[in-house]
Order: sequence, then C-alpha cells, then structure tokens
Amino acid sequence: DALVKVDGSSTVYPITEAVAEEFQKAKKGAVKVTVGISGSGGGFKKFCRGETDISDASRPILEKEMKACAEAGIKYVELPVAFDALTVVINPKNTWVKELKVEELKKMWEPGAQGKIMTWNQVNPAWPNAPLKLFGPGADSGTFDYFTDAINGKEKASRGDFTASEDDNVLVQGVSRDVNALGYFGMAYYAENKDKLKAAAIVNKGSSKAVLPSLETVMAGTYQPLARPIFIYVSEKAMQRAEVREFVEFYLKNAPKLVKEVGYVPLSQAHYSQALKNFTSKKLGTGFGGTPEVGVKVEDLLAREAKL
Amino acid sequence: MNTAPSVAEVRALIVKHKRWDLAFAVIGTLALMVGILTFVALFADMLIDGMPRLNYDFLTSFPSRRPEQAGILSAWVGSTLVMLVTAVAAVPLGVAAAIYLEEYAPKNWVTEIIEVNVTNLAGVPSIVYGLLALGLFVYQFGLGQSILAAGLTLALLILPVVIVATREAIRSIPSAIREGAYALGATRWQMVSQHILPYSIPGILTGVIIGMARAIGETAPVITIGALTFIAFLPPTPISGAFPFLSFEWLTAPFTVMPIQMFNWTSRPEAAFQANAAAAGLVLLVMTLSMNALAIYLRYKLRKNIQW
Amino acid sequence: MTSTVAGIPAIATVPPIVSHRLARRHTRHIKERIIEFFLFLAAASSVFTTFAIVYILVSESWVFFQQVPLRDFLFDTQWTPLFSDAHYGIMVLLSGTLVSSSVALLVAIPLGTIIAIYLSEFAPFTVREVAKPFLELLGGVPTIIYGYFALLFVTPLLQKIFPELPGFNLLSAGMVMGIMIIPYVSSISEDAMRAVPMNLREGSYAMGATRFQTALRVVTPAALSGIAAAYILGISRAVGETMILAVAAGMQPNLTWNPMEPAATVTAYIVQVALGDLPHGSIGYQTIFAAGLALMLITLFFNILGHLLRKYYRQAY
Amino acid sequence: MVATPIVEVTSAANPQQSKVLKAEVVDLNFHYGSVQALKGINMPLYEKHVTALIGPSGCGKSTLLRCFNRMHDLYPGNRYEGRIKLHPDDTNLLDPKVDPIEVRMRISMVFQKPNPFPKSIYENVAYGLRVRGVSKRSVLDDKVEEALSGAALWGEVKDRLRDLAFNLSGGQQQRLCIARALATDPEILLFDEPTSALDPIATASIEELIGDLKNKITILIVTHNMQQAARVSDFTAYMYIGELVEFDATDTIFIKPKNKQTEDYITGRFG
Amino acid sequence: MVATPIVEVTSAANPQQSKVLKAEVVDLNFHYGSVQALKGINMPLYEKHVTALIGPSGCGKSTLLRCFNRMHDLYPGNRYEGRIKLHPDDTNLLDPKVDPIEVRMRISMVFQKPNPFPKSIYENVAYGLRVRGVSKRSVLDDKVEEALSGAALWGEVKDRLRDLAFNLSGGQQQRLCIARALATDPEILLFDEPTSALDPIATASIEELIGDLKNKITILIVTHNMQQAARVSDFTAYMYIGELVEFDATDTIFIKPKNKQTEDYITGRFG
Ligand SMILES: Nc1ncnc2c1ncn2[C@@H]1O[C@H](COP(=O)(O)OP(=O)(O)OP(=O)(O)O)[C@@H](O)[C@H]1O
Ligand SMILES: Nc1ncnc2c1ncn2[C@@H]1O[C@H](COP(=O)(O)OP(=O)(O)OP(=O)(O)O)[C@@H](O)[C@H]1O
Ligand SMILES: [Mg+2]
Ligand SMILES: [Mg+2]
Repeated sequence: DALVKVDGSSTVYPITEAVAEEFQKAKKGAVKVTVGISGSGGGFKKFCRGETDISDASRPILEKEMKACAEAGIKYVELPVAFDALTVVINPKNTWVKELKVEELKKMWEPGAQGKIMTWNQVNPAWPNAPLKLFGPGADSGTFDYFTDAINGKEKASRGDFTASEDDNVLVQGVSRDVNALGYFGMAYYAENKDKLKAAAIVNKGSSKAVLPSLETVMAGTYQPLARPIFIYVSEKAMQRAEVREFVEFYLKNAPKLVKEVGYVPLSQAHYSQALKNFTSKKLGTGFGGTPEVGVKVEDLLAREAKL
Repeated sequence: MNTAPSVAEVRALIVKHKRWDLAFAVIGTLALMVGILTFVALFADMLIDGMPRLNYDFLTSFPSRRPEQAGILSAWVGSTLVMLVTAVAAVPLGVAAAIYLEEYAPKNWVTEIIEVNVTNLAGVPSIVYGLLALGLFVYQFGLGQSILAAGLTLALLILPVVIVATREAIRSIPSAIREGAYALGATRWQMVSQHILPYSIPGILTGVIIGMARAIGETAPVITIGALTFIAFLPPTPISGAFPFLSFEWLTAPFTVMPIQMFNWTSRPEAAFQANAAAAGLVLLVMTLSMNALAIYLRYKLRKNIQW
Repeated sequence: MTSTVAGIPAIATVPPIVSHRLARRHTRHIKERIIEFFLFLAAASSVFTTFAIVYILVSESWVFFQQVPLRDFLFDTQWTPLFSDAHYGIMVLLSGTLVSSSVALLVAIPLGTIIAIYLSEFAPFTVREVAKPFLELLGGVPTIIYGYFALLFVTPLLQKIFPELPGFNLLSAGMVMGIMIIPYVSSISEDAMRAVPMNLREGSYAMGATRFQTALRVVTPAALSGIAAAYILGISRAVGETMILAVAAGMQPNLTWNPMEPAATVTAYIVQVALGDLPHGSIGYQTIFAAGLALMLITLFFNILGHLLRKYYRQAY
Repeated sequence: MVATPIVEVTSAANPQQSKVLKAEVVDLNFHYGSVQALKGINMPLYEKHVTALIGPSGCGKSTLLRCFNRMHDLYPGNRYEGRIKLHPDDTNLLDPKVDPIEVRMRISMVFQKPNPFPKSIYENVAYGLRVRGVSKRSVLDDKVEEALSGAALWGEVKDRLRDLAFNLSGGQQQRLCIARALATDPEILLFDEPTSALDPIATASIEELIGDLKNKITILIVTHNMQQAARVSDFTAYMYIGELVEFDATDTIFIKPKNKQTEDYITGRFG
Repeated sequence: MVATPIVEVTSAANPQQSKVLKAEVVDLNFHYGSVQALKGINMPLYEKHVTALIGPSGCGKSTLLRCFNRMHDLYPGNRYEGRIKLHPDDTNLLDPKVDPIEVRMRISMVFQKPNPFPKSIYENVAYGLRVRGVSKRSVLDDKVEEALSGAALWGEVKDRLRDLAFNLSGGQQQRLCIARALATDPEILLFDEPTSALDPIATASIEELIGDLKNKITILIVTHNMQQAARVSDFTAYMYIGELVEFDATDTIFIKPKNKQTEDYITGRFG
C-alpha cells in the first residue's frame, strides 16, 4: 500500500490535513496519507528516527534535531508552505489602543516587565491606569519563540506572569472576557472571532505605518515583524517513493487555495514555484543553520545556501 | 441516683434529634443533586451544541477540513478497537494480580510493597504512561505506533482500578465458600477458578467499566505513542474471507481515537468545528454510557444468582 | 499403581487407593505451582511498571540534574525553564498542584462522603440503586468537557460572587475537578459503609440513637479504612488530572497558595511540553521528567502514609 | 397441635415476694414479609424479675425479644399485630405512633455477639448518654464508672478507659456492652443469648451480674441453654414454632411442666 | 487443674459389636499463632461409629475437628504438633509432607452454617466429583442421585436439580451440604454443629440421617447440645480449655462420668 506519513506541529496541521484530504480524493484512494499532531519537537523526533516521511514544523529545525537527523543519516528538504501571522488582540471594549509599536509591546512583554509593568499607563502614559492582563501561548510553542524573538529581540525572553494556553480558543475566551486584556496568537483565531476581539495594528518599523494583519498585508510583507513562515520537511529517503513526491508536488501546487481556505496566509506564487524547484532538485538541508531568526524574507530563505 | 429523664423530656429530646435527621436527609439529597445535575447540565449542553451535527454522515465520514463534511468514522472505529485491546489486556492481568494478592500472597513486606505500588500507580499522570509506553512498547518491544501499543498503554493506565475493584469483590466472598470448596478436596486453583472468579464477576465488571470509562477519554498518552489525527482509512477487518477467518493485522495498523478528534476540533478556530467537538463528545459519552449500561445490566443479572 | 498393572479397572464404588492418588499429586503440585507463578507475575507487573516509570524518569532526570543543581530545583521560587532566563523551582508547579488538588478534595471529600452516607444510611432502595450508577457516570465524562465547563460556566458564575476573580483560576478548575472525583469518593466509601456489619448499627439504634447519630458516630468510624482507601484514590485522581487545569487554570507558573489566582500544575506542564514544539532531548524538554519524578515521589509519600494509616485503623469484625 | 398459650402464672409457689407487672404482650403476631414468625403471643413481664425465653432454634425467641425495642423497624417488610403494653404508663410499644427511638431509650438490649463500637472503652459506655444529649464531663465520668462497676468491669479497665474497645477479650466486650446498656438507666433490659459466644468463666461472671441486676431492673433473656435458664431466671417461657407453649415460674417449668412437649424439650428428649 | 486425658475406652459395656480403630489423635498440640488452642490431645476414632465432641464454648472443639481435614492450613500462622494417624494405611494426616488436598479427599466436612455454592443443586453435589476429575455425565447423574438420597433430600429436590441451591430452606441447604460431602465417598465425615442453625424438624431429620450413615462411615461431630450428643453418638469426648478431659462410650459419659467436671457440665451445674 502506498502510504505517506506526516506528523508534527499542530499549527501546520490544518493545512496538511486539507492537502491530504484533497490528495487522497485526487488519487481516488490509491495513496493513503496520515497526519499526526505530536508537536514540532515530537514530529522531528520521529522524523529523525526515520519513522515519518514528512514533518510539519511551525519553526525551523533546530541544532539538536539536525544532529539527531545527521546521526541517523536522515537528509531532508526544507519547504516553507504558508505564513502564520501572529495577531495581537485586545478586547473590543478597549478604546485606548489605536496602534501598537514594537517598543510598546516590548515594554509589556520583556522579562524585566515581570511584576513591574502591571498597568496600561506604565506602558504608555496616555493609556488608563488599568491593570494589564496578558495572554499568550505556552513557552514550549514555536509561536512563543517567534514572538519573543521578534518583539524582545531574544528568543524565549519574556515575562512569565501571563496566562498561557496551548489551546488558542482558550486565549480567545480570556481576551474576550476582560477589557484590560491583551494577547497574541495565530490570525485564523482572530479571523473567526472578530465579533469578540479586536486586532491591534502594528507599526511597521520601516514605513512607520500602523498595519493591521490581513491576507494582503501579510502577503505584501508590510505586516512585520509578526508574520512568520511555517514549514514542512521532507525526508530524502522518502522522496525516492513516487507517492511522496507526488504528495509534495500536490501540496505546493494546491497550497495557494487550500492555505487560504483553512485561515492561513499563502506565500506568493513565485515562492511556491521556487520551493517546488528546490524540492525537485533535492536541495537538502535547512536555510537557518539550526537557529531561528525573525523577519527572513521567504525568497531569501529559498535562495539561501542550505545546511544539513 | 436515677437520672432517667421523664417520658416528656425524652420526647422533646427526640424531636430535637430528629431535626438533624431531616436536615441531613435534605443535605444528602442536595449533595446528590449537585452531582447528578452537573452531569445532566454537561450532557444537555453538549446535546444542544452537537445535536445538529449528529447524523449518519457524521458517523460514517472521515475527518475533513470542512466542518460540515468532517466525521468520526476512523475515530470511533479506532476507539472501539483500542478499547478491545485494553480490555483484553487489562482484565486478565488485573484480575490475576488481584487474585494473587487476595488468595495467594503471603502477608509479608513483598505483598505490602505490591499493594502500595498499585495505589501509587493510580496517581501517576497519564502522560507519564504515554512516555513509558513510547520507550517500552513502541521502541523496545517494536510494536510501533499501533492499536496494540495504544491498547496496552491504556491497559496499564487502568490496571490499578481493575485490581482494586477486583480485590474488593473477592473480599466480599464469605470464607465459608472457600472452606466449603477446600473441604471437598479442591486445590487452590480449582477453588479460585471455579468459585472465587465466577462469584466476583459483578464486582470485576464494575471496576472494568470505571477503568474503561477513563481510558476511552484519554488523549495525551495516546498521542505520545503516535496516534494520528487525520486518517482517512480503516484498519484491516478482523474477519477475513479465507482461512483462518480471523486476522490480527488490525493490531498493527495506524489509527486515531475519539478524544484526539475532539481535542483537535476544540482547538480549531472555526466555530463549526466546536459543534463537531460537542457532537463527538456526545458520541463518546454514549459509547461510555452503553459500556456502562451493558455492565450494569450484566452485573444485575449475575448478582441475582449470587447472594450471601 | 497396583490397579493399573494388570489392566484391571478399579471398581467404581471403591474410592481410588491412596498410592494412586499420590501419583496424581505430583503433577497437581507442579500445575498449581506454575499457576501461582503466573499470578505472581501478574501482581508483580505493577511493580515492574513502577520500576519502568522510575527508570525512565530517573535516567532522563539524570541529564537534567547534571545541569541544574538540586538546590535550585527544590528552593528556587520561579519556574521558567523554557525562558531565556531559566529558573527551575519545582515548588511553583507543586504549589499549583497542591492548591488545585486541595480545592478539588474540599469539594469531592465532603460531597462524596455526604452522598455515601446518604445513599448507604438514608436513601430508599430505589434511589440508591438508580443514583449510584448515574453518579459513577460523572467519572466517565471526557475531561476536556469539564475543562470548558469550568472556564465558560463555573468561572463566570463565581465571578458574580467574587468580581475580582480572574478568568483563569485554580478555584473553578479545582471545583469542577472535585465534582469529577465525587464518584471515586462516594462509590467506594458507600461500599465500605454498606460492609459495616448490621449488628453495629443495631447496637447503636438499640441505644436510642437516631439515623444521623448512628451514621455519624458508628457507621462512619467503623468504615474508616474503606473510606480512607476511597479518599486516597480520589487524591490520586486529583493529583494526576491534566486537561481541566490546562484549559481553565491559566497555565501560568505562579508560586501561590491562593486558589483565586491562575497557576500551572505539574501534570498540565508535562502534557504541554510533551506535545509542544520543543526539540526532544533539550534541557527544557528534560524538565518534564524531573517534574514527573518530583510528583511521583510526593504521591508515593502520601500513599505510604495512607497505607500505614489504614493499617493502623484496619479493624476486624 | 400446640397447646393453648398459658398466660397467667398459675404456680402458687412463686419464690419472689412481690409481683408487679412491668409489661404485657397481648395477642402479638409478627411477620417477616410473608413469613409469620410469631403467632398470638400472650405473656406478662414482671418488674425486677428475670424472665427467660427458651425453645428450639428458629422458634421465634429472638423475634419476640426484638419486638420489645422495635428492632424490626430497621428492616423493610416487617409487620407487627397486637400490643406490648408498658406499665405503668400503659403505652403500647408497637403503636406506629409511638416513636421507636423513644421505646429504645427506655428499653435497652444486649446482643448475642458482643458489638462494641469502634471507639474507646469510655466512649462506648458514654454513647447512650451522648445520644441523649449529655455532654457534661463530670456527669459522664460518674455514669461511666457507675455502669462499668455495675457490669463488673470497672476494676479490669479503669486504667485503660481510652483504649479501643476491640482490644478487650470477648467476655470483657460483652460486659462492656452490658455496661453500655446500663449507663442509660433502662426500665427493661433485653438479653439475646448473651453468653453463647463466651467461655465458661465469662459466662459465669455474666450470670452473676444478671443476678445482681434484677434487684434494679426488669430483665428478659433468650437462651438456648436450659441450664442457664434454670440458674438465672424467675420465670420461663417455652416457645415452639412461633407460639408460646408454656409460661410459668422457672421452678415449675423445670420440675413439673404442664405441657408434655415442654417436658420433652427440657429433658432433652426432643429438639 | 484438669484431669489427665483418658485415651483408652475403659467401659466394658460398649453397646457396639466391633471396634476397629479408624484414626488416632496422638499428643496433638495446636497453636493459632501464639495462642495454644489444643493441648496434648489423645483420642481414638472408631470405624463406623459416631464420636461426639462436647464442651463449653471456646474449648477447642471446632479447632480439633478442623485438624482432621487440615482446614487450618488455609490460614497463615497456624501450627500443628503431634500426629493424627489414619488407619489402615497409618498415614499421619498432619505430616507436612502429606498433601492436605489428599487428606480432604478422604475426609469430608459439613459446616455449622450451611454453605452451598451459588450454583445449581446438581452442580453443588457434583462438585466434589468434578474436583476429582469425573466428568462423565452418567457417572455424575448416578452419584448425585445416590448422595441426595443418602442425605434424605432426593424426594424433595429431584424435580428441581437445576434450581439454585440458595432457593432451598435452611434445613434443606444443610442436607445438601451433607449430600455434597457424601458424594465423594469419604472415609470420615466431620460435622461442626450441623444443626445449630436449624429448626427442630430439620434437626430431627439430620440426626436420623447421621444414625443411618454410621453404618457406612466414621463420623466425628461437634455439638453444643448435650441432648443431641446423647442421642446420636456412640462415643463422647468432653473438652475443656484446649484439653481432652474425658473420652468414653456415650452412655458411660452421660450416666456415670469419671470426672467431676464432666458431670457438672453435663448436668448443667456449670458452663
Ligand atoms: N429476617 C428474616 N426474614 C425472614 N424470616 C426470618 C428472618 N429472621 C428470622 N426469620 C425466621 O423466623 C423464625 C424465628 O426466628 P428467630 O431468629 O426468632 O429464632 P430463634 O428462636 O431466635 O432461634 P435461634 O435460637 O436459632 O436464635 C425462623 O423460622 C427464622 O427462619
Ligand atoms: N483464628 C483464631 N485465632 C486465634 N484464636 C482462635 C482462632 N479461632 C479460635 N481461636 C481460639 O481458640 C479457642 C478454641 O476455639 P474453637 O473455635 O475451637 O472453640 P469451640 O470449642 O468450637 O467453641 P464454640 O462452641 O463456641 O464453637 C478459643 O479460645 C478461640 O478464641
Ligand atoms: Mg435467636
Ligand atoms: Mg466451634
């Protein structure tokens, strides 16, 4: 039986699920695809043991995992498949926040803020003297890593006294019920809960314009620095199997439509073509070299020298 | 000295005391209602949210990115099969352990250690069982990410409950029955297999059901050992057309279970998926309920013949 | 032996002679021994499971403790192992576990015990037979449902009473957990109470005691060891519960003894990290084994304590 | 088949001086669900005398005894007919309007198997008083000592009143149960085969105790031991399959019973 | 304090024709943990005769009886010293090397409280045979009928063999337990107060049964009922606090016991 095994991040899951569903339909059941959600870390663990063909990842592969893969002789191609735009949300009754600067976010979220920055007016004197209630994903998540890196300048550098949840719907509940709340999570959750939440416009450092997250702004690259690419990693060994190759090609070709459908932001058509080229030419390795970074342009990434 | 109170005094005293009887009867009824009403509320809530989604298609469709097309076929089949393995593994093992502890074990420190051990295992977080099983069943024993591995993991999880319930059931068998059997020349095993075991079945059933109710709702350990989330095919059927008509291939098949489907849906942004989750919860509850009902009925039937 | 030598069948009414029986005894003995051995293996499997768990926890924690001094682990007041400024104070998670379990038990133990006494001593037969299995269903509701029940129903309700209560808190999670645990406490306690011999009750009633007096002063103390077993199972369940807390308690490592605050617990932390995006084998990932080990040692301590207590209180009738 | 129950004491040779009626069983029928266990019982109970109930196993001795303190009310399906009149106030013990708790506060019982509560010796004896709302320490202390002395147990336990009652021997436990019953100053004391689980020495001490108690209390005792009945009782009732066959002064019953069946039973020719 | 145990039957006036030794208790001590319950017991058991064990409660009657089928092996901490020799093959029943199961296959027991298994009447009686590996239907059928007839129960139950044994009355249940024991053709049958829970009619039928059985089997019976001992037994042993005070032909024991204490007990002056 032709079987393609995918596992990894729950953030990437909805996209892979959509692709798998369509692929199976297109193949009329001749190829089976399975998708799991054991997290980016759990996914890479299996991937580097050779148990899965493709790994979903909401962050680039890290040094430890590269080593594990190298030791097991697993080589891979890194393919960005979509953007996940982190959205900073506030309660709809919040009247004072019109836009947010990265510096303001940093003031709220940096490690030094813990126990000190407890009211809104401490961040910006124009804001009321109301308690500041923060919500965010757990420190184990790729989202958290990216956000801290982008805002505080250092990965995993964050204050710890905020309400965390792995389940973004829980965060939605939290922010929607508290006027003084501020939180961040993937754009899809904001898009589905526009009646309960308000997105904050983030001031783009380059243009100094406040930008709201949307399909257009993210694709145009103006919603920065909070838009991050998410990936799939394909094992070289698995690529030798026709069904895996077909699945990945199907993935990249149908991504523009399917990514949008499940609430994420697709890359540009050019990116997908480049990714497909990288894939067919077996451009092995990661463009990150084992350390995540913020604000990479996808075209740069795809063009980079890859490292195993 | 005679301090015996007069009849009138006694009557006054009784009236006073009986107030407590009445008060407690009220408090007891209220306490009972707290439990039962909570259950009813939970059930009603799920019913309201999930009822519209509960139809034949929901039960016979595979997962999908479109909430209205998504179903739980692979999940309920997976859950059923995993529960089958769990029951087949946990019941004999738990019952045997309980029999050893009640009927064979000498009263010494070894037995005491085993006893403490059993209660201690009841408090180990389920995810730790998952981690254990990943190392032991999946890798060490090479069972892979299969129904078999999942069933065995959950069996370990509920073992303490089965053991405790069985021990209680065995303890309630009067020693006169044991002595009667021994006095006729029965060996210990004859006594156990022909008397202790059949007479304690009702109690064992209770333990199994309580344990299975817990097992069927567990997610974390099952994900850890590699249950999938998207899987659009069923395991091979256990009954094959050719000799020997029974096939055990399904044991090694990839799978998903109900709670994983539910958790995935609850964490999705689209509101329609929340309805799916409620409907799945309802189905899960009905599965648990019917297991319970079956056991309560069996217990009732069997108990009629056994009274001391 | 003799009877079979010449192939003459033994006469049916005469019991088989002794030496004949002795011949069968040997195989019988071996068979019994083999069966006993297998039963022992089954019982020992629980010990084996524990050893396997301890082995995994200890061997993985080993790596952890080589990088984190035990002193920091035990006495640091912050738990931020995944942050750039990492602290490893397990007290933080243990306080969350302790507070949420305490709240749960403050709900489950009184309610469960009252229900047990009510069902065993007060309720009419039909109420008892119907209510008990119904109540037992509470233990079978998927815990994620309880989690959202706490978050979306109980917390808002509590906020009407305590307007200061944050949206995520240990209180509502603990209370709902308590309701989930009720059947563990009530069913097993009720069994224990029903097993109290009738003659003790008769003794009390014969003294002129009311139902309530009898239930409280005679039946309950007499069933104490069984009730203790029920409590211990309930406590174990509370300590090991995950999803309710992960959803409703806020997952915020917070060294607090105040149930009105959000906090993270050991189990919720373990699940979160085990299924998160962290690379396996990193020090951050390794923390879950150290946390699991700490929790296991604490429950072990309580279990041994409970075992000794029960041994002390166990009474034969 | 069985002779008409004889209710009046016909023996003139009654060894006791005064005979005041304490209670009176009148036309008592008792049913365990559909099983009738007592049939038309009529029997007097004299104040400050010991009355023994004898008869073969299953004849209804315990059933009759337990009617006196409404013990049957604890189980569903049991049904009384007839009356047990308690003098001097003429209450019908079996009247549904009479609270069984009130009855039990006036009439205490000691069971066949000692059934101490899982509490200290002191608390066991004080139990009846606590149930009656007594909580003053000095009153309790006095009463406990008095009751334990009355049950011939004070000397053996006075230094270990805080010990668990289970740590006493069987005979001591039974005397503890008697002390527990005595502490509440009952008007009638019921004994259901109080010595059948005891060794001869404990039995002797309890029989002696009953001899002392009858100066103060009315006693009704069930025994399967003819010798014991002969030793401790003033009156004896012989029962057979739910009926009262003969009631008379103990001496009369044992020396020249009116009824052939009674004689057969007592001499061991039957039962 | 207690007279030296008398082991030999001294009465010349033995009513039975032949006296063959079936078993012999020699210097038997028995300990429940640290409690010594039997002290230096010596006693014969004659084939096809009924021997009764009497004595006050707690004297060790049941304990001695249960040594005969090694019932004490079931509980930890119990200890035998001395021997019980089984004739004619001269096995020491108490020898640790002798398999207790073998002993129980040769010596059956009926308990004080009827303890039928929660199975059908048929399966209850057939159980002993099944344990012995008999599974042929016709053999079982024959044996079950034979045993039930032997226990005087066949007539009452022959049409309801598939019924649950619990649905029988107490007396029927006890006879069922006797049938269960009989079905295995035991060499010795032990009875521990078999009628103490029964009504007089059931008691009479079981006593009659014992009278019949002794033509085929050696019987040892414990009873707290002197009259019963007198009625059913050929030999009587009187025990007191773990010692055998007197053993003799029943007539001798009841008419002119050698020992003052025995006499006191039998005439009801004591215990
Ligand atoms: N709970 C009950 N339900 C039905 N019948 C009962 C119940 N208790 C006793 N009986 C029956 O009532 C009759 C009288 O029983 P009771 O216990 O009074 O006898 P007893 O004279 O005390 O006998 P013993 O000397 O054995 O104690 C017996 O036939 C018995 O089987
Ligand atoms: N399991 C036990 N552990 C310790 N002592 C015991 C045990 N069983 C019985 N005894 C003691 O051994 C002694 C003899 O008991 P046994 O049961 O043989 O008496 P019995 O003569 O059968 O009395 P009864 O007529 O009351 O049945 C008693 O003092 C009793 O307390
Ligand atoms: Mg009685
Ligand atoms: Mg006995």
